Amino acid sequence: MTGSLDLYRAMLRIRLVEEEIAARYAEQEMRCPVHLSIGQEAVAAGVCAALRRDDQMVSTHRCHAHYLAKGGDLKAMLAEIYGKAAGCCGGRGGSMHLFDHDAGLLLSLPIVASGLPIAAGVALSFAQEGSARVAVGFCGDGSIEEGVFHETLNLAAVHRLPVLFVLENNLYSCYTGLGDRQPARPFTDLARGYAMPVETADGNDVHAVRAATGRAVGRARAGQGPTLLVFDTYRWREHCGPNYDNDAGYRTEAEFLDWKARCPLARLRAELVRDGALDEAAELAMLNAITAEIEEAFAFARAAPFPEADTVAEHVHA
Amino acid sequence: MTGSLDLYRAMLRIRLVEEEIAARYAEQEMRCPVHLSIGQEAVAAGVCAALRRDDQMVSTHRCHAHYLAKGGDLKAMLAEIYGKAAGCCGGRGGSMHLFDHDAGLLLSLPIVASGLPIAAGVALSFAQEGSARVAVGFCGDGSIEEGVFHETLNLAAVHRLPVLFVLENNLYSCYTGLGDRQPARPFTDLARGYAMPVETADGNDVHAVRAATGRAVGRARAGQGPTLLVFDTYRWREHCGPNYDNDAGYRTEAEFLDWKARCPLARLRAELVRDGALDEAAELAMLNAITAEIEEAFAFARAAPFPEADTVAEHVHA
Amino acid sequence: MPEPRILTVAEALREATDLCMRRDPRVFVMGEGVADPKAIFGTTAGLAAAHGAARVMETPIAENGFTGLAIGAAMMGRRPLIVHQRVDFALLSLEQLFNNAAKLHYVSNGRHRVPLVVRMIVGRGWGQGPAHSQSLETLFAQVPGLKVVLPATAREAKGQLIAAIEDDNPVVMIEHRWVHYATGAVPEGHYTVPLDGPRVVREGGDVTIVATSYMLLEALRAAETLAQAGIAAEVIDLAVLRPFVADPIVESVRRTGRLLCVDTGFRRYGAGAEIVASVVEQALGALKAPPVRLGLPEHPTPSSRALLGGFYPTALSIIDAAATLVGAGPARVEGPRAALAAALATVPMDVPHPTFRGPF
Amino acid sequence: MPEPRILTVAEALREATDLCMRRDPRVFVMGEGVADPKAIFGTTAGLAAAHGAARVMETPIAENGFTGLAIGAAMMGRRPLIVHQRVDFALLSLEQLFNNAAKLHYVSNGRHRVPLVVRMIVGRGWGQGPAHSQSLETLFAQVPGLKVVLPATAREAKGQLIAAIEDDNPVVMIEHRWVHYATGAVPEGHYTVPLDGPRVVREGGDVTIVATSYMLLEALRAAETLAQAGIAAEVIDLAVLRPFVADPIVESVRRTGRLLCVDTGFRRYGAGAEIVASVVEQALGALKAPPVRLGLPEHPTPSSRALLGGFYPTALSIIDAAATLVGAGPARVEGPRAALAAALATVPMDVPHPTFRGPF
Ligand SMILES: Cc1ncc(C[n+]2csc(CCOP(=O)(O)OP(=O)(O)O)c2C)c(N)n1
Ligand SMILES: Cc1ncc(C[n+]2csc(CCOP(=O)(O)OP(=O)(O)O)c2C)c(N)n1
Ligand SMILES: [Mg+2]
Ligand SMILES: [Mg+2]
Repeated sequence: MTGSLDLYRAMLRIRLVEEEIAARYAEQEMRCPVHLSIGQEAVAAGVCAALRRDDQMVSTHRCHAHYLAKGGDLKAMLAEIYGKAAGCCGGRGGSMHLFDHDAGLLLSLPIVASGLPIAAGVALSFAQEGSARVAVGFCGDGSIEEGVFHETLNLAAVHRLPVLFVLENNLYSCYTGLGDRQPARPFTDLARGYAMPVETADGNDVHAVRAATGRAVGRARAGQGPTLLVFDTYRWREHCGPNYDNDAGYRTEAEFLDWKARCPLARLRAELVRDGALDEAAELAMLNAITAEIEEAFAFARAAPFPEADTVAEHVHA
Repeated sequence: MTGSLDLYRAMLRIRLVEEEIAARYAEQEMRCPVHLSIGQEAVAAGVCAALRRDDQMVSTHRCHAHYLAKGGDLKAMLAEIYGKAAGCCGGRGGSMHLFDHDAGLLLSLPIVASGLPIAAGVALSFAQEGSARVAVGFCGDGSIEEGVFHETLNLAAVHRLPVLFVLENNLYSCYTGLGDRQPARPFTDLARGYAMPVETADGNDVHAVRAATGRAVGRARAGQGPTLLVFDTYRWREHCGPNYDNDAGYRTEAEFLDWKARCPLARLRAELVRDGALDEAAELAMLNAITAEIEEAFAFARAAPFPEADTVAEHVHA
Repeated sequence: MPEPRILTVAEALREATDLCMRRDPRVFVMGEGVADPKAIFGTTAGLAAAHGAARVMETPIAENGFTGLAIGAAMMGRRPLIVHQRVDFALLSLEQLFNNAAKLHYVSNGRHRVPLVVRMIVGRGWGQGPAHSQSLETLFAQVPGLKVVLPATAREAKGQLIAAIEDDNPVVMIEHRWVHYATGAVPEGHYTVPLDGPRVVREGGDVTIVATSYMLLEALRAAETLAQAGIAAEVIDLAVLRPFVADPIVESVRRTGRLLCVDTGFRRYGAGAEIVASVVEQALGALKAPPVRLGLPEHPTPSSRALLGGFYPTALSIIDAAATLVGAGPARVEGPRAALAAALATVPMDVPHPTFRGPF
Repeated sequence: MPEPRILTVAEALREATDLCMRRDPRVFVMGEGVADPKAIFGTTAGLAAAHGAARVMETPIAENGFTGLAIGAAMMGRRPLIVHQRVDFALLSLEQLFNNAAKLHYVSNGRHRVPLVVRMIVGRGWGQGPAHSQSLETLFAQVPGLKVVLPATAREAKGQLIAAIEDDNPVVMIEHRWVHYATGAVPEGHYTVPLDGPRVVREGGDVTIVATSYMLLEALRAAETLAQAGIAAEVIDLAVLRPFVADPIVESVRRTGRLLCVDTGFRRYGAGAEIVASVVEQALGALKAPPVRLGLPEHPTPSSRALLGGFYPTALSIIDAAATLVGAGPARVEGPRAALAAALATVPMDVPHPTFRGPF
């Protein structure tokens, strides 16, 4: 059972990896789109803390945090973003296709909501095998506008599949706010159309996220079917790329600062310090360990060889 | 304002047209699939009684009743089913493509739920033109399983379009019952996901259908946006074709008899007789008038010429 | 030796599915109506009773959703077979099929596999109309990562479906509704017909006729009549549109010098275009006359039979095209052609003709 | 006479849209991001400010839904222009596009009209990957009732989009992302470039090169270099894949005797196949050598630039194919080819090359 310190380490690791990607992106060696998760770390860490390694998740274009929180290999992730042969996709997918099947991040897909029925299908395979594993499908607030989100919830509900749909609401789809895309109503009402249990929590409170996920996982393992989980959070940087874009005109600096003040890491850190679970020395040690790992991983990814050009036509068919 | 007698006439006309199609289908002169509406007449008659002629409806594969109730031309309908040049589609569409734009039945489509976003688009055109007309999209209980149903409700809700979504729940999609396709929950819960007003009524009670539709039309004309209407009813005959199929194994004779006992026509007739609005003579006159019209229309459709073979490549492009 | 077992293609497909489900517990069937009384034109008849509802899953009307569901299950090692009652409905599932099923093995550098079979049926006849009659085989055939097969005869249909279910790749099987009626001798038990390219069905030296699906049956009927007129047509069943293999066709055209392609779908941008282009690239010099393509014209399918007279290629139009191609005057084919025309005229054109049901 | 006005294709498309919106109040724009700060790669920049949110409608992420919405509005006489930021996303809307938009005029016997424009963009470069880079033009081109146009140069792009918006039929415009950067002289004001077939862009007697979209720019660059080597290439912009018109191509091949097709999408089942088939049907005798087709190979688009070296046809591969086709030894093109190769090598291959931006 993951302790608060482990949760903090997981979130800090995600934050530092993403910030290093942002810092190095201008070098133009990571030549693919990157959708950073900075600000949304608590959802990834909290959800994964409630899962077993052999549970399988399907993620989206914004998959870095999910991949890392589930235990995905950091070197394989960075090598992929650098387009190298050692990348998890051998350089064929880039940042939006991260996966580490062994760690339980089965798949990430760049098409909005496209991974949701696949997550339900993974759950179907668990049900058919009589295993107690659960599947998780991540989606953003934009994903629920795609018809396939609804087809999937209905399919999962009618077949009582062991799958969790994790709705990460960060208020925007690219540069368009919720109000321009959906009527105002609680997201929890979406679940009623499928007679599906729903859990909702502050997406920046990792404990709340873990607890809500734990309840859903319990139901799924007990054969009680799917759950919709709704977590409100916020993307700090631009939709795609390393920069801040509060000046772009679609959202305000004030809104950003308001959410930044509710930083999921700062929140847990304060608690750890208050409880004496984290002192300066321990924090420094943690920071150094993570930084060392990240530096080593970047060094590996940058030095790693590119795939051989003549392998490009391989693996079209199994 | 349509009176009860007119409502009864409208339903009786639909019933008799459908029964005549069923009776003559074995002649193999109507060489296209037919999805009869016998048993569901009250929804069509009640909805259309609350509409103006210039309101526009989009229907489904089961479109006969909607077409007739909205005032579609009977001869053009039968000629279409007979594959004749005088058909509303010139013989190009058959029974699933009925339309009569002037009467306000803009379109029928054979693909489940495919007409719903089109109905919303018609409403969008009304909104853009600042007209007070409303659009209606019909759908069955199977249609709500298609993602586009949900995409459309969300689009209509966020843009507050003057459109009614009429959900005709007859418990089955072809030969598959609701329980095999959806979790148990009130259909009205579907509307909550879109913060959309919902009206529900006994689909075999034409007054209730009309009243519910009237409320929704009122909101739409007043610029208050879309409504989901849910009407429970029952298809008496086989999904596609002229016969009864209670012996096919997917539903019971008892269930059918139970619904037959709640025949929407018998119900209104009893009321009319009780209120002295319909005596034997009047009923006989009504019956004769409708029968005469139907016989004339069938005679017309049977005698009408087929389209010229060499016109087949016309109208690919406008 | 025992009487050969004559089955329809529909029965052969049912038998293939049942056999694979018995051999491999990972195989399951999913779709709208797979367990209903009509059982997908009989092709899934009895499977729910034999294998249970969990392995013959009715689905909601959600083509895109259940396609994704099948992909997820397949990635985890299950072997789903999904069915669409019309190709027209499958259009709703192309995002899953093209972006995911077709690409996951490639983008995962070979780690993921999607052993998925997607059956879809081409409607024809009885006033089907424009949105219940599309074939669209080159739409699927152009996507790398998919395999695309169009069965035409019973023995092959069974073997091709078994091969598809046992294949580790996503396989799209496009079945023409009228092919379901075709009969032929079908071996008992397990065998496969590999999904590896065209197959010479009838040998001849005068003209090479390449056809798929129902048009193969029309072509075979035409070849018989042509033979009576002394014209020897070699008939090739393209069968597998992806992976595309031209060699047997090129080789045949090198001998005949004449190529006639008959598409089940549209002529424009059809499989015939790829066949002609591939042949001229490799055997331009062998062509004694310009290749000819038949296929559907450039408009939707009207419902009324009065408008369909010239819509579908027929044995007669194939005969005429082949005769012209070999430079035979109308006189030469006139007799046998007239006899065939008379036989065909006995049945309305919007139902399948008994003499096209084989046995093949 | 005044300096010609040089615009990018993106600016030309923006100008065309703005102009049509000013001329016709029924025209409106709808899609994901049409009113956001990125404004569909600038092609809708400023339109929301100029015409209001009601005419430049942001939509939910619901490609199938808003396509149906546009069809309904178009049937009622409005003139919607919808945009997909990638062709890959448009796959979700094919049921609406193929079954409804393309067929409603036909099935209503000419009574319904669907004056709809669907813009979609082909991604390339910067590691786009397999599901953000598909072109799939023949997927759309095979459906009767649609018109399909692929702009390549600025003047034509503006005129083609105006023609599309004023057309009473559904028109699919497939825009290559790198074509957006191409510049050219663009007339002020209203004019149309009819959607009626290919256009000879450069005259030459040795070989006919037919290309579309970004490949036209590569072909033109190749033709320049070929000219330096004394090889006169006639370059034809296919531009409109549906309705398909072969005549100018056939006519050109009658003169050159040699045909080279360069597809922006897949080579297999690509537009080149239809072109080659149509040419041999009409002008087999004129061919001095087997036609050659270039296009994308039969695998998905990998993300890493290390794997993309041979994926896309380039001016260099076009030069090599053309030289071989006209029987010119490597020696003859060597010099100019080397110079071009050197120029190209100065820029990474996953970003568009400045010398391919025109002005054309
Ligand atoms: C089907 C489809 N449509 C559009 C896009 C373009 N797109 C990429 S990410 C994105 C935003 C999705 O928003 P959300 O689901 O809220 O995820 P977030 O980016 O906020 O994490 C869009 C529209 C896409 N990838 N797929
Ligand atoms: C996209 C699509 N999938 C499947 C079908 C086949 N189909 C025709 S009618 C029908 C049943 C629809 O049920 P419902 O919406 O309840 O309408 P009802 O027939 O009961 O009136 C189905 C599945 C279709 N026409 N379109
Ligand atoms: Mg979001
Ligand atoms: Mg129903």
